[in-house]
Amino acid sequence: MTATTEILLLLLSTALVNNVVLVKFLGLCPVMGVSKSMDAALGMGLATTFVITLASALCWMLDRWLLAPFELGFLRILCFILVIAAAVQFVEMVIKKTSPALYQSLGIYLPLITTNCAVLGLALLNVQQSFGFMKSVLYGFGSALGFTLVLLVFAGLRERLALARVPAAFDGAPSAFVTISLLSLTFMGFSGLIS
Amino acid sequence: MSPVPTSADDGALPALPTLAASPHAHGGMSVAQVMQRVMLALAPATLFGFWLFGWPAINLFAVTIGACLLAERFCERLMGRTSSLGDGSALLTGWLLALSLPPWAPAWIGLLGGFIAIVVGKQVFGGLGQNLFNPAMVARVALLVSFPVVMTQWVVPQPLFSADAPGFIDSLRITAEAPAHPDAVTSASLLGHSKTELARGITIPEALASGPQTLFDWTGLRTGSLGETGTLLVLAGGLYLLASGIIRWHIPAAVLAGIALPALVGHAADPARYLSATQHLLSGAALLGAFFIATDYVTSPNTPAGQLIFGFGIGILTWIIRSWGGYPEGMAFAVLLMNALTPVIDRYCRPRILGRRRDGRALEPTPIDNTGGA
Amino acid sequence: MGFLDKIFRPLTRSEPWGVHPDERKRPASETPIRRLPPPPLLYLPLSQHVGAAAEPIVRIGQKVLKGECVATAKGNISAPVHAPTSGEIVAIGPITAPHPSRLEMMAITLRSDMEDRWAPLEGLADPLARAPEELARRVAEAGIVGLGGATFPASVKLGLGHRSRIRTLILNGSECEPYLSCDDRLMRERAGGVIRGAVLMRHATGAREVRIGIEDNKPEAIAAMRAAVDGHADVQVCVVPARYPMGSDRQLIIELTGIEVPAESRAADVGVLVHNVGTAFAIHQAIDLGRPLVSRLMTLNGEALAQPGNYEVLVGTLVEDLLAFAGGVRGEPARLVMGGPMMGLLLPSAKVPVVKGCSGILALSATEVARDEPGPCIRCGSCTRACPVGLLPLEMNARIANAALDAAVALGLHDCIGCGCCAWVCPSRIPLVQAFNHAKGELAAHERDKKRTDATRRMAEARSERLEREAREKAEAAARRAAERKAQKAREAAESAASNSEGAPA
Amino acid sequence: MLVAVSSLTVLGAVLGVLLGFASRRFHVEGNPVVAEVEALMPGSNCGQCGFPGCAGAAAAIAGGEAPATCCPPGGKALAQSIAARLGLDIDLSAVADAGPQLAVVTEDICIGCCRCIKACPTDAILGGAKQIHAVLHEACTGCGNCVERCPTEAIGLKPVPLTLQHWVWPNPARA
Repeated sequence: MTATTEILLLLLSTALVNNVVLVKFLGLCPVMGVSKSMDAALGMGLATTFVITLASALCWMLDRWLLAPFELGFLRILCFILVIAAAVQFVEMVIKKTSPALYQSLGIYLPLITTNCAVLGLALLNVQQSFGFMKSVLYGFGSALGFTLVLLVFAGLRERLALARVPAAFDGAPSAFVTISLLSLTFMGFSGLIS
Repeated sequence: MSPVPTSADDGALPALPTLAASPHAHGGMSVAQVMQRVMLALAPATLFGFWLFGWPAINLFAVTIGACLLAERFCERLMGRTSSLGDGSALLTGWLLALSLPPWAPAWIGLLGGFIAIVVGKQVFGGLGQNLFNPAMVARVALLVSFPVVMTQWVVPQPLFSADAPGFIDSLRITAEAPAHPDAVTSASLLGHSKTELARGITIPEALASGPQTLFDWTGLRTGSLGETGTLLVLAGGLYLLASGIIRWHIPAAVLAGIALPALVGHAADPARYLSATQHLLSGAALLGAFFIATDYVTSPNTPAGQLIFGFGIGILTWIIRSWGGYPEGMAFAVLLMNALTPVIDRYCRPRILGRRRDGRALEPTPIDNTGGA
Repeated sequence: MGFLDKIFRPLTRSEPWGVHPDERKRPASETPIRRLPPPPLLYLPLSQHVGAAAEPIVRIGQKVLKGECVATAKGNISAPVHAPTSGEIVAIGPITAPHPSRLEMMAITLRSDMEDRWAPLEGLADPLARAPEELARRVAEAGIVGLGGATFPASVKLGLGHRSRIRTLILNGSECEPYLSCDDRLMRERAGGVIRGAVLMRHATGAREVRIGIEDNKPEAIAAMRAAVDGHADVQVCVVPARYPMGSDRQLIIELTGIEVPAESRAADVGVLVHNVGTAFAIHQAIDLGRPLVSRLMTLNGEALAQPGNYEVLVGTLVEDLLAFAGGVRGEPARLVMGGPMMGLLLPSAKVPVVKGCSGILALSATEVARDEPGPCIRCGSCTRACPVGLLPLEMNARIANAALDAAVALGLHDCIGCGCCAWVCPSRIPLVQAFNHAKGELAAHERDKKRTDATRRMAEARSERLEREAREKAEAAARRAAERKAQKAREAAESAASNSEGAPA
Repeated sequence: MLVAVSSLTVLGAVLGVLLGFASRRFHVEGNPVVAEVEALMPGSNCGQCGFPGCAGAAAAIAGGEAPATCCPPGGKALAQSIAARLGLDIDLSAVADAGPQLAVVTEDICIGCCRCIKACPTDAILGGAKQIHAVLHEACTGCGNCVERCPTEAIGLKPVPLTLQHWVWPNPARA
């Protein structure tokens, strides 16, 4: 198997087959929170993609070159959170400067990327599976792509849902939950695709 | 009385007409008519399925549709809405779901499926026109994921009035799922058979040679779901829909192309591993899906470009799931996946507005050529 | 997306726009034009055109002759109103408007003396030798507005020829609305006058060529116009396919010249001007005979009408009188419509006058209206296919239903021409046009509010500035007075000190 | 232990320096939202919201201290546009919106005291002492400040009359 197919398969597997949101059920908070408009969802997805990819790389280096040699495994979560928080702060400043409207629409969810369990989860999974550097970054990037895809698709569905005459009992969050569960159901079609 | 007619005189006039904007005429098409034509197009393939699989199939069909109608009325009553059974949409949903079920599936599958399709797939979102996913496919996928064994038990065709076909009374027992479901009559479908054999290390040509006769037959005498086997009749129904303007060619053509193109390439590259394009197109729910399921108005894009992308996506995904995925048939999953993408496709495939460029900015005025002189 | 465009453009562009509604032009189109005698009372609204309302120049009790001006244009975009027959002015005041809102509008009421005497009128001799401005002035004085229904003052449009160079003058004889056939009859019976009007307009605008677009469902009109056009090399009769809305100017311009008028621009910006054939005939009458616009052709049609046909009607005639002359209505018509069935306005009653822009009165029976209760949108996309402008009516409607008007604007609401194709095809019978009218009206109201807000802000600022200035002036004045008092005191003190030192106590 | 402490310290210090640098590089002046909201406000500084003028109200709304519905003259339309700008969900049913209104002087009762003239934020009332006052329709915002000041109740608000040009099609009933 060539390197290209391997990379492709890894991306496909992380983005679709083992989708971080719909299969692993990580990072549900922003998926429910920032999926009211496609523009905000795309912005959130890209910001999270950036943070996840950066955090995957930084955390790998941190773990390999600092925590592992000095046997500081017990500090892993603490250090990872620190790195992630710094990356998020950085992204927040950039977005505030470059796109105030997006900053406004992301609201509290932007700093909350810090506590997005998908970010920390992926960094920890990378360490657990003892991937190499490139594979770690790809794993993070692919998962983040999957996250962005689901966020965008879900936002599209919710935009349509907002225009639908949903019965009062299901208006708002309930119908969104039904939608994402159906979305999760459809992603089961990818199961067994890449073993 | 003053000679001037003012609104003060209105008392003397007949009742004012209810306020209505133009147009004051209508083309005459109605939702019920659309649904009726689709049902008309489905009828031949359905009747063929009835004949091929006998009374149990007819029972299942009736139960599924009944469940859908009941669920629809129940939900509407709960919401205090007026009945919309007259528009035929719930009937059509039940019909399509029944056609996609194993023909001898027990009644509870039809009941549960009808309930899922209408309640979870449609009424939760607000009823007709509001659903995000194709209700029949939601139900089929939910059933497939939950009851994989029942949902992949294909019965060998036993046409009505043939010697071994169960009579009406026997059929009730089969539908009620009394345990006497003789093993001898079940078989695999082409897609399922090739998948299991491949997993055992047997190549496709060998698997086809060793498999039962009923795996593949273009006249429709094969195993499969209730309504999908009569491929030619499905095709005829689809062409009728095209001709009557109910659907347009974009989605069916793109779906079929999306299946056929990768199948051609795959089969040419490795015939031992991949089925041919003909086998892909004529087996499973390819034609039924392309003409009747993917073309569902509510859950497919509105613009020609969007419909082409949508259809092609369904085709490709179907082929991918069939060839590499964990399930033998991928049409239902593919339809749902592309349903989910429909709002995104719609958003990025808007038609060009007259006088504007595709990005929405006004066109540059063309310079006036007045050089000729009058 | 450029790459995708290239692939899909040929596929998507081949999609035909518009619809083919049931024409129902016969038998009205086969009956010759009949002239309606002057009714006893005529009501002349002051605002029968786009722009500012006209200003009455007559008194109550004043006697006027047919063709005499009773209200003059006010402002640049406006049109005067003339007496359609001879008689006496009996009232100037509000009447029920021929408009679905049931609101009132100002009108002059004229009692006919049944003599129908023309005022002394004089045509313009040898108009083709005159300056284009003079022709435009004559057209303005004659109160001619776009007779296709847009009612934009014709002279203003003629004047555009000088500001932006006009290459092609298009005469719109397509008459794509079902039921209507007055343009058809006009072209059949008075083709010479229409062509004469076209030649005059060509001169007035400086256009190089005239193209007359007629739908292929009017073979007699095409033949008559072709016969009349003989001898005018630069006037050409073009046959266009019958399809609604072919008569919309943007669509007709594409069909006849291949030019796509950019959004937010006028046809004149690309060197094209579109006028209705009826307008051309009225211009011929105004220039060659000096007759102002006091009557027009209109079609009376609909199943509820006893004698459908085409009539020459004085502007200001009550619809009631008109219907009575045409044999009355059978039973109770489900709707009275002014204009065609696709874009016409619902009339609140038959006691409203016809106006210059009225191309027909339809008395529709319940079966013709075929009104059903609206159902939910099933996203079938029929409206998208029918839309001649390439909009997504279903998406705009969904947003308007949820009060997201800005989102509807982003989808192109302002490009909507209100032709009604979408609502005509909708299987769910959703009143799409009304939704768009509502949204457009709301947005216009917002726009007005915003202008008002800006004006308010300016006034509030001016006031606070004024208050500040007044306070400052007051403070300055106070300071000045204080200083003066101080000086005074000082002076007094000095004086008293001086007097003290000067004079010894007594 | 020392390693742990020092590595964390170093890590924190490095990230801190990085963020400090970034905060300089990507510094944003003020809050542009306030200016945008202020542009939406009626601008008459009538003070019915309880804030000192429209600028004060805009700052309070943008800062989340006041609801988007706090401006009575702006009514529903303003609340909607502010909510759309700030991405808020608001309950419009709470907004009393009588539609646009104008102040009207009942000439029989007016005593020409000039109190209303002083109260008008847009100088929309004309007239001198002991003379009957009149309202300039173009300038009146219908804020109602004058109504309270009038000692004889000669000033009242009435809705702006509906004309053909201002008539709007009602939103059609849908299923």
